[in-house]
Amino acid sequence: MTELDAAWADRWLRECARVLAARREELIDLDRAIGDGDHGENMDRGFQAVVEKLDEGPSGSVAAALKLAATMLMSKVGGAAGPLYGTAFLRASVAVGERDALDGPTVEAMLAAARDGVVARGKAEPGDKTMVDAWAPAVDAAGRAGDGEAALAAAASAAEAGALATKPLVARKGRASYLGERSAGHLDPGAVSTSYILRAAVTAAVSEISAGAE
Amino acid sequence: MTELDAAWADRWLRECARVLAARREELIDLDRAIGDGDHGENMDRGFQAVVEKLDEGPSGSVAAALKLAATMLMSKVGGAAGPLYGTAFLRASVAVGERDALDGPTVEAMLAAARDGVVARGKAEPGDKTMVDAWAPAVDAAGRAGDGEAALAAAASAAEAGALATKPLVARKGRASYLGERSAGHLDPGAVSTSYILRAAVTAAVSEISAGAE
Amino acid sequence: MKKLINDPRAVVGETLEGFGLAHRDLVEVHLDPAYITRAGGAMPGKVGVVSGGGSGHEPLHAGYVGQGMLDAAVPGAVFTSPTPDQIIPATQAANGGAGVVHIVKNYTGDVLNFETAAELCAAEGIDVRTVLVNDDVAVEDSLYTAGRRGVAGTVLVEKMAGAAAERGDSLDAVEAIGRRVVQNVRSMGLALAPCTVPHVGKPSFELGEDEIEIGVGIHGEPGRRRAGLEPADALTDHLLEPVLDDLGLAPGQRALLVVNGMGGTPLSELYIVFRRAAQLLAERGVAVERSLVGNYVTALEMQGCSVTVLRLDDELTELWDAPVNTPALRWGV
Amino acid sequence: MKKLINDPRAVVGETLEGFGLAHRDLVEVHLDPAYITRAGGAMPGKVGVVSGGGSGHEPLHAGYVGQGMLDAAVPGAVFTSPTPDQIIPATQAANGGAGVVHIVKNYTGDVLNFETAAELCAAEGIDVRTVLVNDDVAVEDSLYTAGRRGVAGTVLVEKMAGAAAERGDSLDAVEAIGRRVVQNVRSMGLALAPCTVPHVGKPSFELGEDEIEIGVGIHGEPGRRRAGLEPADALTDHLLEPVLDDLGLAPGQRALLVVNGMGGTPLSELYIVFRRAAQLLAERGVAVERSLVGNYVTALEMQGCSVTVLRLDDELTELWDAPVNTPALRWGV
Ligand SMILES: Nc1ncnc2c1ncn2[C@@H]1O[C@H](COP(=O)(O)OP(=O)(O)O)[C@@H](O)[C@H]1O
Ligand SMILES: Nc1ncnc2c1ncn2[C@@H]1O[C@H](COP(=O)(O)OP(=O)(O)O)[C@@H](O)[C@H]1O
Ligand SMILES: [Mg+2]
Ligand SMILES: [Mg+2]
Ligand SMILES: [Mg+2]
Ligand SMILES: [Mg+2]
Repeated sequence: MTELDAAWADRWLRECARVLAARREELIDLDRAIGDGDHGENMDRGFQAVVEKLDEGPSGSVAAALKLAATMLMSKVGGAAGPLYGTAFLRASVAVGERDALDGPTVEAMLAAARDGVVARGKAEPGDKTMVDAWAPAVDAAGRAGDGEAALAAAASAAEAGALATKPLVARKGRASYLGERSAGHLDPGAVSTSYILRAAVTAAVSEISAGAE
Repeated sequence: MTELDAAWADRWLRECARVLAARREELIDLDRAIGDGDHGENMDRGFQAVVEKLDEGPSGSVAAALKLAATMLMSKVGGAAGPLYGTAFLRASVAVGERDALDGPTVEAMLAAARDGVVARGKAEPGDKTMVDAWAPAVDAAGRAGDGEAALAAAASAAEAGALATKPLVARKGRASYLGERSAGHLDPGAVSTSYILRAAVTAAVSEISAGAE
Repeated sequence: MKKLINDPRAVVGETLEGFGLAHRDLVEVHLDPAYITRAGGAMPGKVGVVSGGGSGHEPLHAGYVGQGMLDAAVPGAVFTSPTPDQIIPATQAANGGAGVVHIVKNYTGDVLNFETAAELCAAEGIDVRTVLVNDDVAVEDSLYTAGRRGVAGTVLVEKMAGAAAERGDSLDAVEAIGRRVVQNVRSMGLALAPCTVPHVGKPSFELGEDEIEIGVGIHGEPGRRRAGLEPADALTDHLLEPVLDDLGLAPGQRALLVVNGMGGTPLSELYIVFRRAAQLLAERGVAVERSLVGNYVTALEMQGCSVTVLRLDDELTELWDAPVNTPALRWGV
Repeated sequence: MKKLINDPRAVVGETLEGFGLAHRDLVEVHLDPAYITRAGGAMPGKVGVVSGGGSGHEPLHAGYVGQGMLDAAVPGAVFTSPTPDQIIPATQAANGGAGVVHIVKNYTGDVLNFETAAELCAAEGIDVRTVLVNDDVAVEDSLYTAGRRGVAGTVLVEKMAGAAAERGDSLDAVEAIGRRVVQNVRSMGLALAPCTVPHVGKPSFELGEDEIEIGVGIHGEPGRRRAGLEPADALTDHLLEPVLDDLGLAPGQRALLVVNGMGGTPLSELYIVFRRAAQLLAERGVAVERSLVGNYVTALEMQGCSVTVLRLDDELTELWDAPVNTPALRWGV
């Protein structure tokens, strides 16, 4: 079993960059349908910047990695997603504190802090068809799981289910809300990108080598 | 046999309007290929105005009919064709003078005056891929024919042949000249409209009733 | 995708470089992070006026930097709000010690990024006020949406708040003018054809031969509803009537009328729309005292237009007429 | 065909009506026959400056009527030169007793119609001079063509001749200024996508996914050659190099650089072209002292641009900087 330590955190961020680059077009298309089509580009640009920063040297601690991500996302993503993910990672970094490695409860605390950050900034509630619909079930699921890795895996699966469940919803926050009823029938791009970010955390934990090698 | 008198002249102009309305799209497409696509619209607009004027009352003489056409074409067609056809009809009107009806030589004189008017204004020579390539052979053919009606028929056929012969030419005057070699392979729209105008003169002469009934 | 660009990712930077070269006398362009300031820098004692948002709406916002309008503009990626690390130096550069007004179009992204920047500037001792522009009546203003979007009315807010700052108004007063314009301005737009974001490479939405998007935004986002193409006069009525109803413009009141092109529509068509809009206002007894026709807040090469009406009073008229000397709006100087 | 119009045949008239309503303070619109005059009418003793041509190039020409530029403009049908019965009253209205200069783009139709009108005006005692604009280097200037076309350089001729007339120059002098601008200005354009003339209803030419027209005119007519799409920098070089070579612009000389949009191209792309054009001029040791970027001479909604370079001297610079107050160009007032 892998330690959820500083090296894992760096691998997580690199894996996010890899996955979001691969999913760029898909997220663009999701956002074209009910938004302005930039979400894939925004996330890709942001995480490329994160990786460039990581390439200057390992971040040294989980909190430092999360803070690095927060700063880069805040300054490179723009749009709604930039401040939301920026705040999420910043709050997560604070929640993790000086811990060398995460266990089940700290994973849950980290995710809860991220979710609270998103809600504090964006004021969305579950069901509003936003990334909160992925973060909220993820936190709940992490709380019901065992060790750190299990908590991450449960969170990722719940986020995926939450993202898929946004499809029939009518958006009440963000750009998609301008579409009114026409927003129903499409996945929320931010909820989907959240699920990719959480899945990346699992990948980074289980496949130390492949993800770390990039 | 019909007299080429004032009534014929009015019928000619009405027949021009009918034919040019029917050929509007075709002339537009010819002009799109090597010009700016307005020739069909220009000629249609001009001859509709001629007909509106004629509807106020018969013009009374061949010269008056030709002068009426000159004035309306000059003020309603615009583009290159407006002043060229305007001058052609104006000179034709002067050439016809006070004659009540035209015979072979006066038909030739009328067409020669029209051609000279076009050349005086536009400075094109035969072979430059302009309406001169229809007017010039028309005048020559009219000179070789017998009575007025025969002269018109010979002129119309020669104009048609002249118009068709513009296809391989490279334009050296007018908007098509900007295309250089690319102008080859297309009919000149003005030469084609000239052939329709001359054919209309024949139709007006042979089918007194159908053309006059409009 | 056919565009006069080099690298899709370099569009914003290269646009700014060209803009800076073309308007050296009026503006200064900063590239990393990207923001634009008025040539000569902050004016001591003058309230700074800053706006920004996604790129792709040119001439908004950089085109309105200069005397009598903005002190700084902050361009994001195409159709993506800028980030705090751009907004902060722009705000600092615009601050002449009398505080700064942020003019922000009401989109979640713009709001959040400007909010973050404002907090950090406040922590540095700059008094920052925010005027949110939300003039688009196509979007319902309810508790269940992110509120109304800011569209072409933004130019009027920037012009009048800028003029107020230029004449020496206090921070409170400039903020109040901005809010007064927002309260009195409404807009609505439509698209005949979508636009293509360079880094996306495909049209922002698809429309059939005879379809249009009514209530479209300025980000290539789909509009409120799809409708059939109609004559310009009817389309103008579809845009203007909701605008007038929402604004509650009464007979005898005075208006500033803007017919704004979305980027790919010929000026002649905008005048045809203006003609009908002016007729309709005349029918309602409203005097069109000022007007603007052209591409002022665009969505790349989108084809379409928006109609904006501002209820004028004496002071707003004076602020509109006040000298302005920017790349995109210039008079009185 | 998707356009914001009512009746394709009514486009020019309705555009003029809207234009007249939007710019009541600057211009007066006459509808039948159609021409536009400066508000207030002819100025006694001032040379009149008149231009005109087919519609569809908005803001050319009507947008340049006003103080310091045109006294009258004459719009034809879309892409079709106007007729003498319009040009004559426009010339009469512009005549303040000191004669009138006709600024005519070099197209057979415009030349013939203005020529006829000038003859008739001369018969009435108005001294009319004609300045032919033929700045388009895409077209060979040989005995075997109708000569070069007039394109975006026309705006510069109108501005500078108008400024000369406004400062009180004689008819000879205004004509001479017009000719001097013509001698020193060159342009070339390209199209990424064609335009559709309202009464035609189909695109003026067809282009493949990656094709462009190099050397395109402003009437939706095909260009000199078809080529593949390239990055904006390369395309800019293809336009600018022939312009500079033909103009023979030497290191140390000064230039006015115009990047003109054809109507459907976003302003941001024009700035990207301007950026490269300014670089190339700098590489050649030419100082870009004045510039213009935007939609000044368009071809309806055509996508593309043209590049225009004018060799500046002190007097032309002064005439460019002189106050101008028209719907489409305004400064110094
Ligand atoms: N108020 C909000 N609270 C939570 N998430 C939001 C909110 N507004 C938008 N989002 C999320 O942001 C996503 C869009 O991000 P992005 O496309 O990058 O920004 P923008 O909408 O500014 O273009 C949405 O799919 C949604 O998940
Ligand atoms: N210099 C000229 N001499 C004779 N005919 C000419 C000349 N220039 C143009 N034309 C004729 O005019 C026709 C084009 O007319 P039209 O399309 O109405 O005008 P424009 O070229 O101004 O759009 C050409 O096909 C040609 O026959
Ligand atoms: Mg988006
Ligand atoms: Mg033509
Ligand atoms: Mg966005
Ligand atoms: Mg024409």
